[in-house]
Amino acid sequence: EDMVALLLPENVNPRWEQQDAAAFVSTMKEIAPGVKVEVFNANNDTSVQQRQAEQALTQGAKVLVVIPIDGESSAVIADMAAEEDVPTIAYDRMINSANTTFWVQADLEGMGFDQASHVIENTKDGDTLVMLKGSPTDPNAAVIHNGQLRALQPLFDSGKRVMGYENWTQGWDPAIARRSMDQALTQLNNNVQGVVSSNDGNAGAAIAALEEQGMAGTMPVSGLDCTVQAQQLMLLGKQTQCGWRPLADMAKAAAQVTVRLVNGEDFSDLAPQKVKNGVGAEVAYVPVGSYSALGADGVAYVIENDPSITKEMVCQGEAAATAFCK
Amino acid sequence: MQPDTSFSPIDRLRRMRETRLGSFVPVLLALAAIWVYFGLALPLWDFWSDPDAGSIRFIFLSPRNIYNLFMQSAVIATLAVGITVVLLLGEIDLSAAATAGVCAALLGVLVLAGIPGWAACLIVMAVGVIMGAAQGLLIAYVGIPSFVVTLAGLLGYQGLMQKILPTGNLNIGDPFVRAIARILIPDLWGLVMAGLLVLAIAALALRRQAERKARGLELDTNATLWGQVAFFAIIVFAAVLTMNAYRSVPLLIILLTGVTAIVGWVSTSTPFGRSIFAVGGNAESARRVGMNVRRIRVVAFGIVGLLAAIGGIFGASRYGSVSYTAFAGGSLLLESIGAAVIGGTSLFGGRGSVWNAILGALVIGSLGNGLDLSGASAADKLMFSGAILLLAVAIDALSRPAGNGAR
Amino acid sequence: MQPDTSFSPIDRLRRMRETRLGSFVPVLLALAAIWVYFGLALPLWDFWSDPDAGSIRFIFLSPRNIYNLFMQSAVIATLAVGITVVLLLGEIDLSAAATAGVCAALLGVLVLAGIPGWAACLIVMAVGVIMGAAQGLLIAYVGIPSFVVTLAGLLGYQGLMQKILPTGNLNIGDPFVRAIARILIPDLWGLVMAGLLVLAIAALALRRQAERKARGLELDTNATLWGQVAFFAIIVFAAVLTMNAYRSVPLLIILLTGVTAIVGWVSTSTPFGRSIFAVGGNAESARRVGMNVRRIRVVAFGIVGLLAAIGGIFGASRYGSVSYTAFAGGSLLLESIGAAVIGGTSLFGGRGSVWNAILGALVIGSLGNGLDLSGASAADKLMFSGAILLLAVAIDALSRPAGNGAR
Amino acid sequence: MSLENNQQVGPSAPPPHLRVAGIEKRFGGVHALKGVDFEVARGEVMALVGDNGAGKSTLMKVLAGALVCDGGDFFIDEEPVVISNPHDAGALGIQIVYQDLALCENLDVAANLSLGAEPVKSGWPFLPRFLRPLDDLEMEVRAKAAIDRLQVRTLRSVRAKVGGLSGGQRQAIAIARAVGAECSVVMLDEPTAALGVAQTRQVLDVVKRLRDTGHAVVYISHNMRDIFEVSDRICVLRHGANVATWKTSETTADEIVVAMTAGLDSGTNNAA
Amino acid sequence: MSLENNQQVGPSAPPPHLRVAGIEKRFGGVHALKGVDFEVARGEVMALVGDNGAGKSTLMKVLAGALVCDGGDFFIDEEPVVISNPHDAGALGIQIVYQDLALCENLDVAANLSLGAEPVKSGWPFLPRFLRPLDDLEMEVRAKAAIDRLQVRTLRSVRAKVGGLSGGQRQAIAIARAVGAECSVVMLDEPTAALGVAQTRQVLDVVKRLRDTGHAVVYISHNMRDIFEVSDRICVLRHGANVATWKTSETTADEIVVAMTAGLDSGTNNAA
Ligand SMILES: Nc1ncnc2c1ncn2[C@@H]1O[C@H](COP(=O)(O)OP(=O)(O)OP(=O)(O)O)[C@@H](O)[C@H]1O
Ligand SMILES: Nc1ncnc2c1ncn2[C@@H]1O[C@H](COP(=O)(O)OP(=O)(O)OP(=O)(O)O)[C@@H](O)[C@H]1O
Ligand SMILES: O[C@@H]1[C@@H](O)[C@H](O)OC[C@H]1O
Ligand SMILES: [Mg+2]
Ligand SMILES: [Mg+2]
Repeated sequence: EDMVALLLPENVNPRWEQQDAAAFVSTMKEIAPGVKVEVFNANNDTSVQQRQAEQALTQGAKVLVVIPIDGESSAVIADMAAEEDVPTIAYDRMINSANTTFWVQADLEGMGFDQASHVIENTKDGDTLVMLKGSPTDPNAAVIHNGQLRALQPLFDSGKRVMGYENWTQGWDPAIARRSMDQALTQLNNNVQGVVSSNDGNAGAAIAALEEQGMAGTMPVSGLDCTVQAQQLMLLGKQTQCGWRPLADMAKAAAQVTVRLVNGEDFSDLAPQKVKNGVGAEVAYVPVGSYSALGADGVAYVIENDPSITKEMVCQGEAAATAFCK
Repeated sequence: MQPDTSFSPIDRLRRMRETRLGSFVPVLLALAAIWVYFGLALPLWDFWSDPDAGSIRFIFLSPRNIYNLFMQSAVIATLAVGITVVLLLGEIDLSAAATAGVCAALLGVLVLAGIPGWAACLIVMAVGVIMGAAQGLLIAYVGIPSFVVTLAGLLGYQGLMQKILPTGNLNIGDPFVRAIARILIPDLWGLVMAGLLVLAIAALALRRQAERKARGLELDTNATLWGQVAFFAIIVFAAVLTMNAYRSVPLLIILLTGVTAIVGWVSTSTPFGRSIFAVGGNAESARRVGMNVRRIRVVAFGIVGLLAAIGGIFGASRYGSVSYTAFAGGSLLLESIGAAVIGGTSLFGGRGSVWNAILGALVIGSLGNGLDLSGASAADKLMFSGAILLLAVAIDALSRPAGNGAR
Repeated sequence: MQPDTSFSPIDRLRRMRETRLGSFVPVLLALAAIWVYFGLALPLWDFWSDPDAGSIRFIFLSPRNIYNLFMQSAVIATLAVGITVVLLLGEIDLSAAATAGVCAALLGVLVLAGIPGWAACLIVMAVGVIMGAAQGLLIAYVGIPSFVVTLAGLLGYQGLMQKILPTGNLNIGDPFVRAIARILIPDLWGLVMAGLLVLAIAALALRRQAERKARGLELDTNATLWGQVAFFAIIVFAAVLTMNAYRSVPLLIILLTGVTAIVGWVSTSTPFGRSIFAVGGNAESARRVGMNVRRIRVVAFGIVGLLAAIGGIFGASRYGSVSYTAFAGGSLLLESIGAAVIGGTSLFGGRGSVWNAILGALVIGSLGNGLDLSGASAADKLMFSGAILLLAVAIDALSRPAGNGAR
Repeated sequence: MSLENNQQVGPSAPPPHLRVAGIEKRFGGVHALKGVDFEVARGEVMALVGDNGAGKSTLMKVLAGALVCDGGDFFIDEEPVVISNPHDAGALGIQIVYQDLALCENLDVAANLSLGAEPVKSGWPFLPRFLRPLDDLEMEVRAKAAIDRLQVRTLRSVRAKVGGLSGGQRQAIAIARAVGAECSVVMLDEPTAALGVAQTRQVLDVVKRLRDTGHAVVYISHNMRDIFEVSDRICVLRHGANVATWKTSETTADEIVVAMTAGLDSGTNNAA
Repeated sequence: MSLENNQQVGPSAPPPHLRVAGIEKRFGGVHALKGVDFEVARGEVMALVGDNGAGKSTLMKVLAGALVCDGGDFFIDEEPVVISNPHDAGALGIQIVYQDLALCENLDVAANLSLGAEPVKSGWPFLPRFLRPLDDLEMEVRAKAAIDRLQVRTLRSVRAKVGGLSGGQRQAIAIARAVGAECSVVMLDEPTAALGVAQTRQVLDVVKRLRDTGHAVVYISHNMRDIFEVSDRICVLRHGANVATWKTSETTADEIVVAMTAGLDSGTNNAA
C-alpha cells in the first residue's frame, strides 16, 4: 500500500487542518483510493517538522506535501527526501531548495494589494491607518505586505494616508496582535480610521480591541482566509473584507500531482508554469484564483464556493441574528 | 524578652523590610524603575533627540494607558496568583496556562450550546479545579515530581484544547461573559468603595492594636501602623482615580482584586494557609506535626486549577474569543511563573505572597505595553524587555541588605 | 565498622538502586515502558484490530527508526546535559534554548561571511560560554534569582537571534558544519571503538578493585563489578550494532557521547564537580568550608552556555538551516529541562547525573517519534504524549522503595 | 566484662501505657532496629540510652509515626493500635521532641509553637475548621508563656523567624511545642543537648512535672547525670537491639555505660 | 548577687595567637554582639560559655568568616588581619566545627570529611587543580581512619550518605573534618552535644591533644564538667557582651553559672 505525507505548519490558523488537509485527504480518497495519506502538524516548530518528515520517510512515504513553517529550514526536508528519491511538493508556502518539485499558491501579492485597496477605498484623505503584519518568519507574510505597500506607499508618501502604527505578529499569534492594536489605539488616541490586517486572526484581535473602545464597525478591517470566525464578524459588520482562495482547488491540484508522482508519471500537463524560488531553482507552479470578499455578499460567495464551509457553521452565536441568516 | 532599645535608622529600615508591607518594597521598586523609564525617561529622550517634535507626550503614564496596562496584565496576574500558591509549597505548575486555555475553550463551546453564561462559568471553574487536583493527586500520591506531571499536563491539556476547538478559535458573543471585561463601575461608586475599603482596613488595624495591648503583646509603633494604612490608602485611591480619569474602574479589576484578596487571606490567615507555608518551608516537619501533606498538595493544585479557570474566563471575556495561541501556545505560561517569581516568591517554597504576584504581573505587562508604544522593531523589543527586566530586578536585589553570600 | 551480614534479597535490590548504575534504573524503566508501548504493543494492537493488514511491521524498533530517534534527540540531549549542571546547583536556566539559537544563527552568519567552519564553531562556542557566564555573574554577584535572570536572558537572546537573522531563517551550506551530522563512522571502526571502550572500562574497574583491596577498603562484590561492566557492554554494543544495521554510527552521536562523558567526568570526579554537588546540597555548608560559591555558579552557567552553543552547532548541522522556531520559539526549552528532570535530576539541587539527562532526552524524543509513526491527529498526539509520559514516569515512581511520605 | 543481672527488672513491673514489641526497621542495607521491645507506664520516666547510632531516634520516630516500621506490634493500655503516620500518633496522645527538632525555619516562633494545632477564632461555624481565621494573638500569647516558662531570656520576640535563632532557642521551641499539647505520652529525644544550664534545669523540672501529672515520659539523653536524676527505669539499646532494662534506683552510671558500649556478656536478658 | 572579682585574670596573660576586639554584629533589629573582645593563645584551650542566645555561635561564625561583622578588629599574633569569608579564615589556619555542623546531606561520609580540601591524584600537572581527578580512595582511607579514631562504631560505611546518619554520627563527622585539617586554631561549637559517653571522651582527648601540639583551641559547651576538664581559661558572654574571663583553675562552676545568667553586679570587668 502506497503512502504519502501531508505536513502542516501549525494550528494557529484553522485553515490547515479544517480546510486544506480535509480537502487534500478527500480528493486523494476519490482519485487514488489505494494511497494512504498521513497528516502531521508541527505546531510552528521547524525541528518538529523535520522529525515528522523523517518519520514519514521511515514509514515509506512516496511523496511529501509540505506546508513549511519557513522557507529555509524546510530545505533539508526536500533534500533528505530527494536522497531517497522521494519528491517534495511545496503547498502554499515555498520551500527554498533545489529539490522542490512543485508549488501551488494564489497570487498573494495581489491579495495583499486587494486588502490595502479595500481599506483605501473606505477611508479618506488624511486618515490614519494601522497595519498588523504577519509572522516575520513566514515567507508569505512578506509577500502579502509587499502587495499592501504597492497600494499604500504612494499614499503614505503623499500624505493622503498616515501610517499610524505597524507591527509584526510572531507566529500569527492573535494575542500579540491584540496588544499591538491596544497600543496603536492608545498611542494614536483612537485616531484610527482603518486597519490593514494581514489575516483573519489579526483582524479578529483588532476588532476585539476596537470593541472595547466602542469603535468596532466604524472602519474598514481587512483579512485573509475567510475563516468561519471572520465571516461571522463580516456579517456583524465589524470586519469588512477577507481575501479568499479556493483552498479546495489548491488541495486538488496538489493531490493530482501527488498521484502522478506516486505512480512515477509525468505531471507537466498539470503545471504548465514555472517560478524561481529563493535558491534560484525553477519550480513547476500552479496558480489558483483569488477573491476579495466584501460584506454579506462576500460571505454568500464564499459559502457557495467553499465546500468546507456551510451556512449553518457561519450562522451561529451572535451572527445567527443577522439578516443574512434569517 | 526585654526589647533592645538602641536602634539605628538602618536597623529600622531593615526591620521595615521584614514586615508585611516591607515585602512589597522590592517589587514596587522594580515596577517604579520600569514606569520611570517608559513614562518619563523615554519620552524626554525622544523629545530631546528629535528637534521637530512639537510637544512631549507622556503616553505611558496617561490614565488610558494605565487602564490598558491593568487590563492587559489581568490574565497573567490571575494565573500568577494561582501559581504562587503552588510555588509556596515548593512545587511548580507548567500546565496553568493550558488549563486556562481548556477552560476558555470549554466556556466558548458551552455558551454556544446555549448554556447561560453564569452557569457556563461555574461549570468551567469546577472543571479547572478537577484538572488541577488531578495533577495534584499524581504528585502527592504517586510521587512524580510536579515539573514532570505538569509538563505532561501541559501536553495533554494543549491537546484537549485542540480537541474542544477543532477550528483553533471561536468567537464569544455571550453577553454575560463579555460583560465581565466590559462593565465599568460608575466613578462615584468606585470612590465610595475605595473609601470604605480604606476605612475598614484602618478600623481592623486599630482593633488589632487595641487587642494586642489588652493581651500584653508587643505593639507596632504608631508610625508603622499609620504608615501602612496611609500606604494602602494611597495605592487604592491612586488606582481608582487614575482609572476614573480615563473611564471608570472595570469590573474585571474588582473581580481580580477580590479573588486575590480571598486567596491572600486563605494563604496567610487560615490553618490551611499556614500549612502551605509549613510544607513549603519544611515538608518533613509539617508531616511530623501531623499535617496531611498530600491532601494539602492536592488542594493547592486544585486552587491553581480554579484560578487558571478564572484566568481563562477573564481572557475569553477580554479577547472576545478563544484561540489556541492566546493561552496554550504562547508565552503566557512563562510570563505567569515569571510574574510570581519577580514578585519575590521563592521557587524553593515557603516564602512569598499572592499580592506580590499581581505586582510581578504588572512588571511583565509593563514591558510589553511600554515597548509596543515605543515603536521599536520586534527584535529590539525582545532585547529591551530582557534588559529592562534585568535592570529593574537588579535594583531590587542591590537594595536588599547584604546577605550571607550564599543564597 | 563491621558490616551487617544478614541481607534479604529486597535489601540487595534496594542497595543496588543506591549505586551509580542503580540511578539509571528508574529512567531506563520509563524508557523501556515507552519502547514496549510503541514498539510492540501498538503494532500488535493495530494488527489484531485490523483484519486486512497483511503483516505486522515493527517500525518503531527498526534500526532505521532507532537511528532517527537518536539523531532527533541529540539537540535536546545536549541542552539537557548542560541544564543538568545548573540544576545540580539548585539553579535553573530558561535561556539555554535561546542561547543555542543565537549561537546557531551566528554560526550561519559567520560561515556565510566566509569564515571557515571549524573557526566559526570555535567562535560560537566561546560566545556561548560568555552568554552563559554573563547570566551567571548576575545571579552570583548581584543576587537575582536564576529564574528571573534567565527569563530576561530568554527574552534578550530571542531578540538577539532575530537581530542576527532578520528574516528569521537561513540556510547553512558550509560543508564542515553540515558534515557533523552527515559523517558516518565506518561499521568496522564503530565496532572496534566500542570494543576498546568496554575493555577500558573493565580494566579501570579491575584496577580500582585491586587498589581498594590493597588499601583495605570495602570491596564491591564480584557480581556487582561484572554486572556493571556487562551492562555497559550490552548498551554500547546494542547501540552500535543497531546503527550499523541501518547505516553506521553517526559522528554526531560520538561527539554527543564524548561531550557528555567529559561533563559527566568533571561533575563526578573532580574537585570542581564535587563543589557543584556540595553547593546544590547545601550552599551555606559549601561556602563555610571555603568554597567560592559565586565562582562555581558563574562557571556552571558558563558550562551550560557552552553546551547550548554545541547544541546550536549540532542543530544547525542537522537541520541544514537555522530558524527562529527550531530554537527560540518552540518547545525545545521545556523539553530540555524536562529531559533533565525525567532523568531524575532534582530541581532542588544536589541530586542527579548528566548521563541520565541523555536517557531523559530519549524518553522525550521517543514520544514525538513514536506518535508521529502512529498516524493520530495533532490533538490526539498531544494528549497521548502527556498520558504516556505520565505513565512511564509513574512506573518509575511506583517502583521506588516507599519513601517517607513527604517529598 | 561479666555483669550481674540481678539489678535488672522485668519491663512489666508497672502496667505499661504504651508498649511495642518486635519492632523491625531497615534502611536500604542498614538494619537499624532488630526486633526491639519497649514500654513506658503512666507516671514514670523511662530513659532510653545507647551509643551513637544505636537506634534510639529511629525507635522514637517509629513510635511517633514519622517512620513506618517493617514489623512489630503496638499497644496502648495493652490494646493493639495502628500507628502509620504522625497524625495517628497525635490522635493517640503521643507527643515528641525530635532530635532534629522538626521546625519550619521560614515561620516565626509563635507559628512554630502551634504548628499543626493552630487556634482559630470562634464564631465562624459555617466554615470548615481549616478555613477559619487563625487566632494569631492567641498564638502569640501562648508562645510567650511557653518560652517564658523555659527561661529563654534572650529570645526577643515571638514574631522572630526560627531561621535566625540560636541552637538553644530552637530546641526550647521544639520542647515547648511538645509539652504544651494535650497528650498522655511525651517522648524527648536529647532535649537538652543544646540548652544552657538554667534551661536544662527547667526542662528536667518539666519532665518531673509531667511524670507527676500521670504522663508516660520517654527521655533520651547521653548525659548520665540527667538520666539518673529524672528517670525511673533505664532501657539500653545496642546495635539496634535491646540489651536490658534496669530500675534506676538499682543500677549505676558505670553499669549502664558498660551495657551501652559492650552489651551484656551473659545471655539472660529479660527484655529480649 | 555580688561577686568577687579577684579570681578573674587579664585576658592578656599568655600572648594571644588569635585576638579580636570590639566585634559588633546586628541582625536586622537584633544586636547580637556588642563590642566583644576575645582571644586565644597557642597551647591553650579557651572555653567560651554563656546562656542560650548569648552570642557564642555568632562570635565563632565571625571568627570563621562565615558571618561578616559590622565592626571590630582581628589580629593573628598581634598582626592585623582581614577575615571576610570562610576562605580567608581557612587560609589563616582557622578550623571550626559549627553548631549546625554544616554538612552536605546529599554527599557521603568520605566526601563530607574532605569537603573543600579534596585530595587529587598526582600526575596531571597540565590541568588546573580543580579539574584534576579526585583521589577518592585516599578520601575513603582518611575518612575511615578519622571515624575510627572517634570510635563511632555504628557507622557502617564511609560511603553512606550523611542524610541517613544519626545525630551523633553526623557530629562526629563534622568534628573529624575540622580536626583533621592543617591549622593553628580549632574552634568547636558544642561539639559533644549529640555524642555518646565514649565518643565525648574521645573528643575531650582530641582537644587535649590539640592543645599539647600547640594549637589554639576554642571550646564552647554548656557542660560545666567538660569545660572544667579541658579548658585553661573561661570567657563568659552575656546578652552579646563580655562579662569577664577567668583562669579555670581559679574559679568554680557555680561562679561561672552565676556570671552567665546574672552577669557581674560590680562594674569592674577587665575584659570590657
Ligand atoms: N534515613 C536513614 N537512612 C539510612 N540509615 C539511617 C536512616 N536513619 C537512621 N539510619 C541509621 O540507623 C542507625 C540508627 O540511627 P538512630 O538515629 O536511630 O541512632 P541514635 O541511637 O538516635 O543515635 P544518636 O545518639 O547518634 O542520635 C544508624 O546507623 C543510622 O545511620
Ligand atoms: N541569622 C540570624 N538572624 C537573626 N538573628 C540571629 C541570627 N543568628 C543569630 N541571631 C540571634 O543572635 C543571638 C545570638 O545567637 P547565637 O547563635 O550566637 O547564640 P549562642 O550563644 O550560640 O546560643 P546557643 O547556646 O543557644 O547556641 C540570638 O538572639 C539569635 O536569635
Ligand atoms: O493563509 C495564510 C497563509 O497563506 C500564510 O502563510 O499563513 C497565514 C495564513 O493565514
Ligand atoms: Mg538520635
Ligand atoms: Mg550557639
